[in-house]
Amino acid sequence: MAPAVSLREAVALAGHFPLLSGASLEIEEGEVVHLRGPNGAGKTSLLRMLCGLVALHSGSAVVLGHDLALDRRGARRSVGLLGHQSFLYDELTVEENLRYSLRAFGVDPLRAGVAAERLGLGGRLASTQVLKLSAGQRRRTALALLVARDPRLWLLDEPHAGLDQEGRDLLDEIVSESRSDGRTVLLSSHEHERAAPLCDRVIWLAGGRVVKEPVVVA
Amino acid sequence: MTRSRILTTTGVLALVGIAATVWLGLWVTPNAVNFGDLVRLLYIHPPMAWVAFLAYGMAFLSSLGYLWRRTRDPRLDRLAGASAEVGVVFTGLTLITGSIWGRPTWGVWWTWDPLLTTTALLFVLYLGYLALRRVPGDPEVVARRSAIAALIAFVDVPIVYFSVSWWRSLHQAPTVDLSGRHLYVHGSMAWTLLLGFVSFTLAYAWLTAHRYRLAALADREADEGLRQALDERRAEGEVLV
Amino acid sequence: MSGYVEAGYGVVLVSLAGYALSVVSRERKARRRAAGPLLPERAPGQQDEA
Amino acid sequence: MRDAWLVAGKDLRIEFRSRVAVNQVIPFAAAVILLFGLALGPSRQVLAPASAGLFWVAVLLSSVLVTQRSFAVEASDGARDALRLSGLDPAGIFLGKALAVAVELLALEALLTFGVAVLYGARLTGALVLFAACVAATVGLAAVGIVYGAVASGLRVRETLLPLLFLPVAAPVLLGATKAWDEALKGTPSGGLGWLSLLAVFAVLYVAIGTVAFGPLLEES
Repeated sequence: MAPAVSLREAVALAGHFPLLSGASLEIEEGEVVHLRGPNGAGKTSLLRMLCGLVALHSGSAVVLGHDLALDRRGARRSVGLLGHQSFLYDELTVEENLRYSLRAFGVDPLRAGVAAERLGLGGRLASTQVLKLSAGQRRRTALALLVARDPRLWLLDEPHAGLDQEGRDLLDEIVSESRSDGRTVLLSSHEHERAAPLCDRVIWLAGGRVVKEPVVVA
Repeated sequence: MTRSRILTTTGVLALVGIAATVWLGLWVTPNAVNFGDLVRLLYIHPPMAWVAFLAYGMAFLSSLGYLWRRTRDPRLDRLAGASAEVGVVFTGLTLITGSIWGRPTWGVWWTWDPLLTTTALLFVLYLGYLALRRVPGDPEVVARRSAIAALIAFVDVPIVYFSVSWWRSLHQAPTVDLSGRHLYVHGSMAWTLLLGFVSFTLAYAWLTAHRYRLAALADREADEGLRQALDERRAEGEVLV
Repeated sequence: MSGYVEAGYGVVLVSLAGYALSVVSRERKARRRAAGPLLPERAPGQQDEA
Repeated sequence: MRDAWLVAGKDLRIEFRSRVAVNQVIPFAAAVILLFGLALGPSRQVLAPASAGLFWVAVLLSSVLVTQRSFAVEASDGARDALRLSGLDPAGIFLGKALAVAVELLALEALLTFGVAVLYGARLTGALVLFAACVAATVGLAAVGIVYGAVASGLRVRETLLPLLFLPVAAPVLLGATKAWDEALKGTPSGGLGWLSLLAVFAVLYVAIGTVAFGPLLEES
């Protein structure tokens, strides 16, 4: 079976700064991978490139059969990102946001209600405008969208950040579930203890590329 | 270095041609009936306008080529930028010489003549285009959005011209009346005009080529910087391995 | 002559010459940068060499 | 096309909720109309004949604001990211956003028309031509605005760059719409038909360009 993600010497730029400096990796479908590395190692950039937000400058990158140099839109439709920004519309309610995005992806908007309920956003919160939500609740909304969409590849960028204890447990539960559903998950996190039990293996990043497990230098 | 030689030859020819145009235009050709010595502006003003339109046409074509995936090439983007910049210079000169023509002829520095008005709008349009090009960003992204802007701007040109000339034809301003002042271009005048067109076109080619080279050098420099940045970035990982 | 004509020719020639000079000098500067070392590691006294 | 309705519906709903158009753009347009009155008035002999032109300049300036707003609602600094991640067809996004902007501008124009009638003493004759000119001109403005809005979005200089790019291109719209209105207000609406067709050509052309160009603009591939 073709790997879910396959990068060869991938370079991505922000202006003239190399975000990725030649990253090579391969992730099989159904794997749950923990991305580790120091700040500025390129974890976020890698995730943003995989969902087609950062352009591939050189090298090759294939995501779920879509070559990122040619067909970023195809990749985007089967990939879900939980990033630092939640891309919600402030003026719309939680439910309207979910329904809009689901319809945009061609998913039955009725799944919004169940997902919101699951993330603790049911009842009164569902009809609250996003601008009145707390940061954690926004994050839950973004996560609810991912749950409802159930994409083939999940990209989670520091998913635990900003969530309360209950939310973190819920997140872990959701990740384990999608793992058993055979979804591929890339999860970047500094909280190793939290992430380790969820993941099959660890990929280390440093200086914008994949490195072997680092030995901490004194 | 034959390409360099062609370029140098072009430059020399342009220089000689312009010098000859000036000499013929200012001293050799006769004054025209009805126009007096103002007719001498004829040898530079229309060539300026022609070069401006030529330059924008060039920018348009290369932008189109850049947008089409199969001919996408950073060289086309560079050419579009270079040509548009030279075009803006010539547009400015078209406006100034037109204005200088207008003052003694019509008694005003500016008249809402269709060509003049279109040219003025072109001037602002392409100033915007150049401003957009100067906004820093990922080279490919910059090139793409510039190409789209060039496309939009160029499509606007005939619409502007058409609407302005229609607008003018409905408002016959009495101060501007060219009817009855037929200008007969003949003999030395025709040759000088032709020479003007040719030599300013050569000057356009020379300027654009050099502007293009400048852009290519800047791009190469950026690439060099990128390679260095890439090495540095990769080295960041080295420490940890 | 009226002065208008001379003004027109003058503006055109001066502007074109100015623009051409600026492009060529910038090009030359860029070329020198490209030829020279990228890092400022010049020995003192070496910079006078043209 | 389904995507277009979705995007337009979303944009209009946001606009309806936030009331930026009502609270800011309409007052802005009203201020422009008033200032023109101060600059050229108070003689109605001057203002009434100029009202078509002043009206359309006010619309043009307001459309810059509406366009900027249209991209500001897309997750503030990540407008292009949000649109790209949305999974929507780029042509659909373009048509939807342009449609939303056009609807907002038409509402604004309806209000401004009354303003012009009251403040400048313009007599509203030839209503059909007035209306048709509004529709055609607005579609053209919205199309150009959305393309340039996307070009400028995400740039740190977008607030200053957008008007510079947008206004010169929109010059034929200003001219055509003003002339069509002039004819209608003078009581000779048939004289405006030619200008109407000019506006229609402009609108069709730029809607077509936007539909095609929006993909490369967003996708960057």
